[in-house]
Order: sequence, then C-alpha cells, then structure tokens
Amino acid sequence: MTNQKHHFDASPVLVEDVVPALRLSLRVKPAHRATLAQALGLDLPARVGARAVANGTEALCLGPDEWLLTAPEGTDLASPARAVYADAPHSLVDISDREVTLRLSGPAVLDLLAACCPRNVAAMPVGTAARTVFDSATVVLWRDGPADFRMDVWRSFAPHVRSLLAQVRQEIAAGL
Amino acid sequence: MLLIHCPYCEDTLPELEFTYAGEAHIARPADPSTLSDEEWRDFLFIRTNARGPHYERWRHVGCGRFFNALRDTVSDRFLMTYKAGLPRPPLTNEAAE
Amino acid sequence: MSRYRIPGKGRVDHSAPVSFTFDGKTYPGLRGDTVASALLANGVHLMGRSFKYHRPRGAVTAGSEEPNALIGTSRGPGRFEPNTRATVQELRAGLVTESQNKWPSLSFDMGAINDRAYMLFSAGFYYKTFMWPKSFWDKVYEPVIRGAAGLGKSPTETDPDHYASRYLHTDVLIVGAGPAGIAAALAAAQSGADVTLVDENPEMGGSLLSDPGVQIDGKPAWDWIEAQLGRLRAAGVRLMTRTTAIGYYHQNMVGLCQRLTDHLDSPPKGAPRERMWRVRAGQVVLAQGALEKPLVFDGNDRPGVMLAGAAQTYLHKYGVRVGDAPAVVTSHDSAWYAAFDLADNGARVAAIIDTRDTVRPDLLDAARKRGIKVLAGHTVTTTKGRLRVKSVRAAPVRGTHVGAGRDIACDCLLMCGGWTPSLHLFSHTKGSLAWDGQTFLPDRKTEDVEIAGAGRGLWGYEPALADGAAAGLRALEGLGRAGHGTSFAVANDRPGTGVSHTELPTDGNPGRARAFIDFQNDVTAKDIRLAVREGMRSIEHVKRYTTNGMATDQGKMSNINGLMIAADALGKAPPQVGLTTFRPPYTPTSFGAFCGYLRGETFQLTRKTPIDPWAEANGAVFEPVAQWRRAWYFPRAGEDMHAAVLRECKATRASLGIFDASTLGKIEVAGPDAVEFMNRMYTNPWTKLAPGRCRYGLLLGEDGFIRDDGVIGRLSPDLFHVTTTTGGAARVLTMMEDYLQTEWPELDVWLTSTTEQWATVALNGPNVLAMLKPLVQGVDWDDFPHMSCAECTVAGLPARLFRLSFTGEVGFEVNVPARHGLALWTALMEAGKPHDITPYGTEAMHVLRAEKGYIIVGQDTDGTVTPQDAGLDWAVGKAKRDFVGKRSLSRPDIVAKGRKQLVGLLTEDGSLLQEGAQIVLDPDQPKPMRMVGHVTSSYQSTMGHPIAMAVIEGGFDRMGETVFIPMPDGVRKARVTSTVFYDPDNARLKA
Amino acid sequence: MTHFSGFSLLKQALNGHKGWRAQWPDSQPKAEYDVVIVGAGGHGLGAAYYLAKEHGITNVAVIDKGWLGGGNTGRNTTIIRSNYLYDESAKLYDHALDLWDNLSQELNYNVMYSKRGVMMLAHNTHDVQSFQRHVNSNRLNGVDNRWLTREEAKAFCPPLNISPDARYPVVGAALQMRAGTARHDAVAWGYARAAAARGVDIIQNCAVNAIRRGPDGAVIGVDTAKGFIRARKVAVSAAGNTSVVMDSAGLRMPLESFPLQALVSEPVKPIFPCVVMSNTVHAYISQSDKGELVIGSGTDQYTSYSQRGGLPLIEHTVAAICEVFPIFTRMRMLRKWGGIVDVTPDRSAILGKTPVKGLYVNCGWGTGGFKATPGAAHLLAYTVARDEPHPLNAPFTLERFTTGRLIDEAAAAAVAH
Repeated sequence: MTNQKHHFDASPVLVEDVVPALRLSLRVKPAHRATLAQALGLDLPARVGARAVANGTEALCLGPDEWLLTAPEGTDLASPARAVYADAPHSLVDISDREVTLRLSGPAVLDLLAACCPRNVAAMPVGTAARTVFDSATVVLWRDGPADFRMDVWRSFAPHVRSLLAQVRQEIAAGL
Repeated sequence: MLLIHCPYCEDTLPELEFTYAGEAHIARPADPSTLSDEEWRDFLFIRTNARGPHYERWRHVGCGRFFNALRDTVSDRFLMTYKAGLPRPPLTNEAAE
Repeated sequence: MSRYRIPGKGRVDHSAPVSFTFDGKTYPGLRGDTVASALLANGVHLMGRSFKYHRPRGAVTAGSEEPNALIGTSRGPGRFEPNTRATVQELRAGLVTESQNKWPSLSFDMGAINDRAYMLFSAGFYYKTFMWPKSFWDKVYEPVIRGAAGLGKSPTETDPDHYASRYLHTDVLIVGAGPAGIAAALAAAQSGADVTLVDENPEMGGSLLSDPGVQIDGKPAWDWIEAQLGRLRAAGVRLMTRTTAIGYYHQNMVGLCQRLTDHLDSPPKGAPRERMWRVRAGQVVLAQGALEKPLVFDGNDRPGVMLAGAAQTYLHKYGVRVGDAPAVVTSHDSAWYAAFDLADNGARVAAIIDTRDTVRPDLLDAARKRGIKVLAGHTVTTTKGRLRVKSVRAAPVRGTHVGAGRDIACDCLLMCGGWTPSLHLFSHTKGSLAWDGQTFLPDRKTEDVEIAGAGRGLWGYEPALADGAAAGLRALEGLGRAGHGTSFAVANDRPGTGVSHTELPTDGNPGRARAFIDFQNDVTAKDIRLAVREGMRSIEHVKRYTTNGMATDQGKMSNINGLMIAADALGKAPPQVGLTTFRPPYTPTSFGAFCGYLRGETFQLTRKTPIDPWAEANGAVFEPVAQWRRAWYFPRAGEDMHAAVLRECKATRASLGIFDASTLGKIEVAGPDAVEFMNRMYTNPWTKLAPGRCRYGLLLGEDGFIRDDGVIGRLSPDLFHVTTTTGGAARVLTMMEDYLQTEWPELDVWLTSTTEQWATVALNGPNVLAMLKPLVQGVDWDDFPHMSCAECTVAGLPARLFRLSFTGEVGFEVNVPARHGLALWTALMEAGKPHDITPYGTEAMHVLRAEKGYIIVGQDTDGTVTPQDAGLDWAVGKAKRDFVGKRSLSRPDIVAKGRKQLVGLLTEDGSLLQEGAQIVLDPDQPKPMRMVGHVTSSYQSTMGHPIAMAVIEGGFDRMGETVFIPMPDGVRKARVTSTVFYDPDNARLKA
Repeated sequence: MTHFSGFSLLKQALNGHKGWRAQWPDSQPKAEYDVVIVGAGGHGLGAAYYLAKEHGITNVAVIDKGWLGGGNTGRNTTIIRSNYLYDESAKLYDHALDLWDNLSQELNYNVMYSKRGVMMLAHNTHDVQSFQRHVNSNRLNGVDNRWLTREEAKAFCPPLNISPDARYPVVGAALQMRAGTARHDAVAWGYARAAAARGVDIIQNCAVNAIRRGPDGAVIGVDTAKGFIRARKVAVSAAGNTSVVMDSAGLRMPLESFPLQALVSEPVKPIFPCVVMSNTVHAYISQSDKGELVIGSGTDQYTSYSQRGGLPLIEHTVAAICEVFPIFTRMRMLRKWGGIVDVTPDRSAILGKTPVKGLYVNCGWGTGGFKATPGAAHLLAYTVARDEPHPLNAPFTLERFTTGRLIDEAAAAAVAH
C-alpha cells in the first residue's frame, strides 16, 4: 500500500537515443569569458548549471572556467575562437564522440532517475543541467521539461547505464 | 553519506559527487631542491590528522574543482567550505568546541 | 475453524482462509495473519529452540523484536531464508516454514542435552577450557563448537529474486505510524511540506491496532486511523508500510528497507523483492514507540510465557486468544488491560500477580468485576511445564522475605516488566541518553530530529498524540514553515505506570534459578552476575562475555534487564554502568536489499571499445583490464593460447599486425603554458620537442616512484596529445588537475579527457608503410620519421596519426573519432589482406614489447621503482630545475647502492620462468633465504627461447652473472642480461 | 589467579560458579611506573605482559581512555595471516603467527585461534602475477602459502562462485593454511589477566591528555584524567588516536585515521569453512564460531574519528560478497559497526623508537593490526626494554619516511589486511 508522490504510471518511461551533434569543451579563465562569448556570438553563463542558446548553439556552464558547447553538425566554432586566441587564451576541444546522449521522458522519469542519481533531480529547475553521477557513471543531466531529460554518458559507460535503466523501467512497469 | 556544500556550484550535494583529497594548506615548496630530507618528508608524509576541526580538500565531480573545507572529524560535520587558494579561515567558536 | 480463533474478531479477513505448513504439517490461517498468530490460533506455542541450551521456546512477542520464534521460510527453489521471525512473516498461499536448531524434531531435540549440563556452560566457559591437549583444539574441540553454531541453515541456491534501491529527498520523514507518528504527520503535512510516513508493519496505527476500545475525537480508534490516513493521503503524504528504518546516517540520511513481495501470493513479473530507500530528510521525527520488557524469574522462558502486550495484540489484531486460562505477572499497569481484554473475550484469567504492594483502585475494581484473583505484592519464583507452561508459582514478598508460595494452574503466562523507549535510531546518530530513574530517554541531539510519544517515555494515548502533534509542528518550524497546533480528545484512554526490577525475589536457590534475560542466547541473570564477579565492569565487557544482547533481536528484549542486574551487581546506578551502543540495522536486513542493483551484469560496469564488437564476432578471448574488457588473443581452430599468441607475434614481426589500443588514456593538454606544464609534470624535457614530433613521457609521484608513462605528441606549440596507461587514465588526469588547480593556477593551460573521443588502432610490422601510405592523406612522408605525429585523414576518416612503436617494428597508431572506430578497423583489415594482416591481443602485445625491453607500469614496476631502477634515467631531464618527484630522487635510500634494478634474464635450460618467481644468489642457503629480486615479466618469445625481465639488487652491475630461481620442482639458473632482447640497435625501426 | 581448566570449570560448576574471582583488578594509578603504555588494546596489554614475563619489568601501567579491548581489538574481523609480500612484513607477521600458535596455552586463556586457512582470490592476470610473487617469496621465507587452481579453490570453499562469466571471474587463489581467525575479545582479556597476574596495573576509563617531557626533552610521564603519572618510559599503542597522543609530545606523525566498517550476518549452521579475501572486489569474509558471517569492508574516503562510516560503502561490500558468493543474498545483516584505523603512507606499521628519549610508538597497522597482536606486543616490549629495536621490527622505523626505504605493501595489494 505504498502511495508514491509520483504515481507509477501504466505508460512506462521512455529511453531513446539522441542523434549525435557537435559537442565541444571550452575552457577559458573568467577574465576572458566575455571575449570568447563575443567571438562565438553567444552568452557564456557564469553560473554553474545555467544554459544559454543562440542561433542553434547552446552553452552550458559546467564549472567556473568550463563550458560545454553543443551545435548542429558542421557548425564552425573553432575559427571564431581561434581568431581571439591571442587576446583570450583558451582550450576548445572536440568531444562529439566522447559521450552518447540518451533522452529520458515520461511521467515516471523522476523515479527512473532517483534509482541511481543521489542528487535531488526533482529539484533541478527546467532549463538547467548538471554534471552528476548515475550509479558509477559520471553523466551530464539536462532538464528540458518537467518530465523530459537528456543524459550525456561516456561512450563506454553507456551499456552499463542502459541496462540499469532497463531494470528500473521493468520495476516501474511492475507497479511496485 | 555526507552532505557537502560546493563553493563553486553554490549548492549542497551528496558525498557521492565528491572525492576526498587529503589535508589542505600543504603548499608544494617553490624550490624543493633547497629542502632538507626532513623538510621534504614533512611535506610528503606528515599530516595533522586532527581529532576535531580539520582543514581538508575535496573535489566536486560537478564542476571539477578542488576546494577546501573545515570539517569536524569527530562528528563528520562540515563547518565550512571555501574556494581553493583562499587563506585558512580561523576556527569559529562553533568549530572550536 | 482454529480452536483459539475468535469468530469475526481482529483485523484478519475471516472470509479469506490461507493455509501454510510448519514442520511438514498443514495449518489453516487467515489473510492478515502472521505465522505466529496462525500457529497460536491453532494452539501451537512451541515454535523454536534456543541457541545454547536448545530449550523449547514459543513466541514471546508479536513483533520484530521476537527472539524465540525464528523459523525457516521458503517460497520454492532459491527462495529459502533462515531465522525469519514468525511474528513478522505474513501468511501467503503456499508458504512453507520449518523450525530450527533441533534434531531430530522440535518436540524431541537431542541438543537439549546441553540444558541438563547447563552448569558447565556458564558465561565465558569456553575461554576457560578446550586447551588441553593442544592438538585437540584443531581436531576435536573447535570442530564440535563450530558444528553446534548457528540457528537456521544458510541458503544454498542462487537467489532468483532481484532487489532495487531508490534515493528520496523529503522535507519531513516520520518513522513509526502509531498515534504519535500519525499526529506528527498531520501536523507536518500543513503548508505543503513534503512528508513521508513509514512503518515496519503491514498496517499503520501502531499500538492503537491493539486497543480498539480507545476513542479519539469521538471516533473508535480504528475508524480514527482510517480517517487520518485518508487525510494524509489527500495531503500528498507518502505512506509506506512494510518499510523499516534500518539506520540513521550522517546529516539526516536514513536507510529504509521496504519489503515488496514476500507477503504476496504471486508477485507481479519484474517486481523487486525489496527496495532500499536512501532518504535525505530536512527533519526527522522518530515515533517508534516503546518495547515491553520481560520480567526475570526462573522458568520465564517456557512456551506459553509471553509479554502481556503481545497477548493483547494477538487478541485484537488477529482475533486469537493465546490461551484459555492465562495468568498475568506484572510490575506495570498495562498488563492489567491485557488481562481484562482476554477475560472479556472468553478467557478465564487465573490470576493477576503484581509485584507492587499497592495497585490503582480502578484496576482492582475492574479485576474484581471480572472475578479475577489479584495477588499484589507477590513475586513469581518458578513455572512448570515442559513444552508448554502448566503452572506458575507465586509467593508474597514482605520486604526482603519471600513467603510461602502457591502454584497457580494456567495454560499461558503473560508478563510485563515495564516498557523501554525504542531509541535505536536515535542512538545511531550518537545522540546521548539520560536516565530518568526508570529508563533511558533521549537527551542531547546531533541531528535535526524530534522524538515523539512513548519514545520519550510518555504513556497513554492522549499524551502520545499531543506530543506527536507538537513534534510534527517543531519539525515544520525547523524547515522555516509555519503551522498550527492540534489537540486530540481521547476517551477510554489507558494510562499506566510501573516499576523496574532486577531478578524477581525468590525463596529458591538463586544459583539454580534459570531466569532468562537474553532468551535466544540463553543468558541468565546469574551469567551477568558471574561476569561482574570475574571483573567485567564495563557493560560492553558484560555484553561480550555473556553474549547478552548479541542475539538476532540485538538486545531489544534483554539490554535493559541486563543493565539493571549488572548495575545491581556492581552496586552502581545504571547510567554509571552505561548502555551498549545500538548498531544498524534496526532489524536484520537481507543482503540483497543492500546490493540493490549491484548484482549480475550491473554489479560493476564493464567498459568496451568501439572495436569490441568485431573482436567478439571474431572469436577473441577477452581479459579484464581495469574497468575494460580487452581482446586477449584471437585463437584459430585448434589453437591454444600459447600457439595463438606466438602466431600473432610472428605475423607482426614478419609482416603486419593490427591491435585495438582504444583503451589507452588520452588527455588533451592545451594552452599557451602547455609546454611549461608538461615540463613540470613529466620527468622529460619538452621545450625542444618540435610540433609534429612525439616523445616517451614518464610520470612520477611526488615520492619519486614511477606512476605512469606513455607516448606524448606535440601537435602544435600549444597542444599536446598525452597518452596514459589504460588503468592510469583517470588517476593521471586527476593528478594533473590537482597540480594545475591548487599549485599552479597561474598557468594558462587546460586539460580535457579525450580517451573516449578517439578510437585507436595500432599497426605494426615491416609491411605497415606499404599498406598504410595509400590510405593516408595530408602527411609528408619524407618528414615523418619514427616518433612523429600529424592530423590527417586515414581511409577518408579524420585522424590523428602517430608513428611510434611498442613492438620494435615500424609502427603507427591511428586515432579516429570513436564513432568511426569500427569502420577504420574494417577498412584496415581489408587493406591489409595482401600482407595477411593479423589481429593480435594484449598478450601478444606484452610479448612483443618485452622482447624490445619496453616496460609496463604496474607489472615491471610496483610503486617502489624509480626511473633509475627501471633503467629509464635517459627519460629524466637532468637540466630541469624541478618536476614532480624530482626531490625524492635524491633521498638517501633512493641513491643508495643495492637498489633493485630492472634487467633481463635468460634461463640456462631454456625453460620459461614464472612471473613472480623469486631470485637468490645462493640456492643452497637455508630458509628463510635472502631474496635479491623477482621476475616481473616472462614469455615464450619469437626468438625460439623464453625471455624474462626481473628486478634484482644492483642488477645493472650483474650483467652476465648467473642468478638462481628456486622453484618447487627445482632450481633454475639464469643469466642477467640487458632488457632489450630484440633488435638492440633499432635497425628495424629506422627501416 | 585461578588456573583455568576443564577441572576448575567442573569444580566451579558444582558450587554455582561462586569461586571465580576477577580476571584482572580494576587498578587505580600509582604515582610512578617504569613503563606506561598508552592504549589497552591487544597490542598494549600484550606488550605489558611480555615486559613482565620476558624482561622482568613489572612496574608497568596500561592506561586507556575507555574499557580495555574497546578499540580496534574489539571491532575487527579477526583475520590472522602472514602471507605478506615483502620479507620485512612476512617475517614480522609470521613471528606473530608462531606466537598465536601457543597463545591459549601461554595465557591459560582460550583465544580460539582457528587455523581454518585464509584464501586470497585472484581475478585477473595482474592478481596472478602478484599472488605468485607472494607464494614464491613466502615459500623461500619458510612462510606457508600455496597456489590453488580455480577448481581447488572451489573445493576448499564450496560456496565460491567460479563461473567464468562472473564480472571478476576467479582464476585461482593463494592459500595460507595455518592462517585463520581468533576470538578478538579473548585476546585482550587473556593478556589483561596474564599481565595483571604479573603485577601490571590496568587503568581503564582514564584518558591520557598529554605526554610530558623534561627539560632535557626526555619523557617524564603522562598527564591523565586521574592526574600526572610519572614514568621513565612511555609506549604509545593507541591505533586511531596515535596522532593526537604523539602530538602532545611534540611529534607529528605520518598517519591518517580512517573509518573502517565491518558487519555480521544472522547466525547460521556451518556453511563457510575458511577465510576468503578478494582485493579486487574489496571484500573479505569468514564464519564465526557462533555461526555469523563476519564481513569486512574497506575504509571510507575521508579521515574521521566518528566510528560511523556511510551506507554506500556497506552496500558495495555486501554486493561484492554476494558477487563472489551468490547464495548469500537472502541472508540478513545483523549488525554493522565502525572502527578507526591509522594508516601510514606505505600501509606498513611503525614500531620502534622515536626522536624523543623514552618515547616509543606502535602504530600504523591500518586494517591489519589484529593479526599482528602477539608479534607487535612482543617486539614492542623488546624495544622498550632494551631501548633498541628487535631485528624483526628494525625496518619499521619512522626514519624510513625520511630516507625513502618504504615497505610498500599498498603497492602490492589494493587493501592490506
């Protein structure tokens, strides 16, 4: 007679693969953040977890000197960045193939995540993201909607994460 | 499982997102070659291992930053956390208890 | 219809019969029964045997604190568990149960012979004997002692069930859904706080379920519960039953074990058996009530002797009369109510024996009305009956004098020695307790926690409800939220008081009395006194010497009685003697629940490379390396490992070998200060390394010992592509980040892990250039010598190409974005066909590198090896003022003579040495021998004879000398050589 | 002291055990002692016993802030073995093993030393290389330790899962047959009783607040909760609290104290015949004479004196056990507790003199202190009595952290117990 806050719903949570996009790790000291932002033509939010989008390119602040940039395949961010390298030394590394991205959604998605995420995912504001842990894997968790998440997982960790998700989905489907 | 406040993320988060990184404020000597074997040993191996308030370092997987903390090793409670590079804060009364 | 079941009574479903078996016999029961209540309904009190004396025992409680009625429970293959408390296990269809610790049968148990010789088995007896003759300990005594160990039998099959876990963040967690807990939940649920209320039982309501006569706000207790739970549900409060709070950890983290399927006739597919909840609560309210204490007197352990509160619970919750002619012995008012309720339900109460001289008049009236004989100021000196109590002997006490006793016939004896607040979880927090003259109460708190109701020694429903509401409100305010107080009007409340005792006074010989304190472990009052007499002054010593409180109830029944008697024996007040620490879990909790998802394929992750599918499809044998699985070798039909590895090596030396090197750690070191950073981290000098070239890099710990190595390419002035060992990748990056962030924050350089960005394929062999050149665009081959690197395309894929060798042959490592890894591999396999390209695994890789004298960190080094020791002096930048670990290299014992140094070994008889074999200079010396080193690597080589590497004291000065390797089957002789066995002048690399 | 024997037990049984007297008196401190030992664990009590027995020094006090045997002696998983990698360690622990062998008779107290065998599981090539190195070096040192195939390991310990499909398949094992377990409390009590019988004072519930030094820098005594106690020599054997005590003498130590957790299951009939350790999956297990499965965990990541430790570590430990022994998932955990272990940079102990005259230290045993008890006690007594280390503990100096001659068992074994 357990009565959950988030009702176990008959429709199970969805776990889908997201097609790869361009993914870059940008590292630059706070002093030169503005210069880079200008060069790339998008805001580089200073608060860890905050996101900003401009013409298809999204910037997520992962740390005080670290941003994760995602953009459609073929977008050229390297050239504008290189142009300001002398004034604003930085590191821009292509990591498009380092992680794979899963989309997790559905009414019970918070239960799905609560099975392996120690942090309070329910408290994450929509439109933010966080680098956190899912079981033993380090992941970047994006909250795109109340019941809509993306999870970036290092390629070789993905099978482990997938089989955990499958177990929990089965458990949720069982209604207990 | 401890709760730890990351001074960079300005958020209080579960221990599983952090790794312990040993005693804080043990700066690497500018020129190790000038140190005696004893001084070098002290830097390498000697630790306060305080019973009570302990200055120590942690790293947060979220922002990837190392930071400092003052934690009571008897209660395991964090008295404060602060950014790397900041000077060692004095013991508060609470901490001194 | 079971003989002792009262038609229509209780919360069991009389319309839903459920049958089960106990020791092979089938019994009828009802939905809602526990095994214990169903057995009692059938008049069965004998449910188990005690640990040491094998004394017959029945259920003494009706809850999770039960020490006696432990049974084996089974729901088919792989689903057996021992030591289940019959008082907790709910009936379900097809439940099979058995009694424990008996042979041949529960009613006739040979082990009971111990009971005859009980005088020998006093506390700590085994420390005093079984020592002569010495040899008998191993051969006779210990096997016998171990053979007698244990209660139930361990499971022997793999568990087909699975287990789950979940994190939960809640504002207020309330443990215990009795009156205080429910009141607390009602208060805390105001102003939209997120509230979680948990209870270990199948139903919420706690003691109210055993007191249906009580009225709250005009409603009968059970209706009131129903209504309040409805309100809580409506307020969105999380209500969790069958959920035990097992442990209270740091900063309001509470572990909950939720039992999901053990009570179901047929669990839904995919449902976990149990789930561990890791709850982080803003505020915690502990409303766990109190535990009833037994009285301590001779024969207080016979089947049929049970706690009065338990009898009341069996009556009201399960509609079971535990006997027709109960006698009651008590030092607390609460047992009187049990007597009345039983009397009102058809039992003839033989007598109420109260140790107190004066009893509340209203209780005496109520007893008189029911015609119950009352013996105030009496003690109980003994009971009779073998497998079931038959009579109890009561005697008047005047001061210290015990008068003439009389035997009172009964078929069960209900006892009550008062109540102990259940403060186990509070103790987990290291909160302190204070003694109020009767019992311990919560004192100083270390967490944001409130304790409510009987847990604070409050008795009666009205105080408990009021206290619960107040605690709930305080919790709410602790969250910075406001709420209003509530009060409850209680009619037919059952207030009560009582006194605590040590052993009850007796006129018999105390030395012969069998007055039990810890029922399961057969600890008696005189065991405690003996322990004190033998110098055990700390309660911890008493506990450990007598095993009091160490049974599966963890002292819930026995701790306070043990303490009272120990304190009495020491002539101290209980608080001066202290209480043993309560440890998690609150009740025994299955290992499976702790495992959660950490079982089978999700026990620990296995990392696989992008090329792993090809290896699997092509019959690779794999080996685990750090978190990865790697292709070990690729056996062809009829090949064993040795044959396959040798073929792979020879093919590579003769023509072309291909190897999946994707697991190598990769770190991008980028920024204007990249070269300065590299100079500080690695032993090597980097300033003069031109872009487009690479160099072997050696990384030390600050202690001067080798930590990691790898080839490092400089792609541009500001960009280094660093590779690390497979196992070292994460460690090295963390170490670099540590130095960068905390020691050298001024440097403009950044580190990015690219281990998984790139799939890496190594190509080695004399034909590699012929095969590779046509596939590569963007490399100037005239300026691409050994140890070069470039960004280019390979087979049309964007690539980073490194010309380097870990085999001694011309070699390349091709890095392409991971998604293309498999495509690259297949393209290269295709292009390599003309050169019968041969895939090789990690074993061949080891052989090839060893022939060339290349070390493997972690195999040829073990954390105590310096660059000099490993013969890697050449990789240390002498001119550099400093680098990580440099200072340690000049410590006295690091520069001392006779350090172990890495050399090669060739056996005289051409035999293969064992890796890990030890080396001596004088094979004829006696043991302990003086060992000068050991074999670190040893392989059958492509050169027709085995080769080995070893670390040997002063090895560099022993070139050509003979050393000895004594093995069980004889002493090997080996010649000390250089570690480079193959192509010492690098002719093949320059080719 | 009443001699313990089957006969005395029988005699006492017949008169209701009235005749047993205190196994050790609860002493009050005298003004002065030849030797004060700080810490009444097995090591400290044993050292007092050997001082009295082998060196004729009986004016000795053992002082503890709590009850004797209440530290790691009473909190460990009682594993005893000596199959260590480096000669120094193997010889030291084997010395202890020899003493274990006769300890019950020597103390006239049954410490239940059970030579049931300790098996260390190898799960991969690296384990095999490292264990072969153990086995060979132990063999040439005359230390018993042999290599078992996977099937032999299974035969020796039937609950073992040797399926090749396991995440960490068992590929073999190293077995030391004369290794095993002992009853931890009995070790402390046996030494206490035997030491007291030789005139040693055991002073419980008396915290040592500071070690006092004279004008010449030499030790002159200890300040305690019960006042100043003069002493010519002070030996600190305080495990997790060593840093704190030594600090009061002005000595900073290369130590860190970590929480270590252990647990027992409900008692069951004999199912587990030996001790099994796996460094790769981080778990070790045996079955007590009472029938409980005794399971040891690793240390938590942060230094602590709280004797608590967290839930995640326990979950991983239990999971590791169930991975290697899948039949145990339906067993239940009965009790979990924590201790404080003091760890050195090279995971080997420090046993010997200090720069302070008259001050000796025995610490840094990490998770391996119990097995060393008689050996450490014996060698500490020797070092204190002669003011020079015994050859067996000579390598375990403080100086090694200055000179670099580390005894790095840590490098060889992920967890050293």
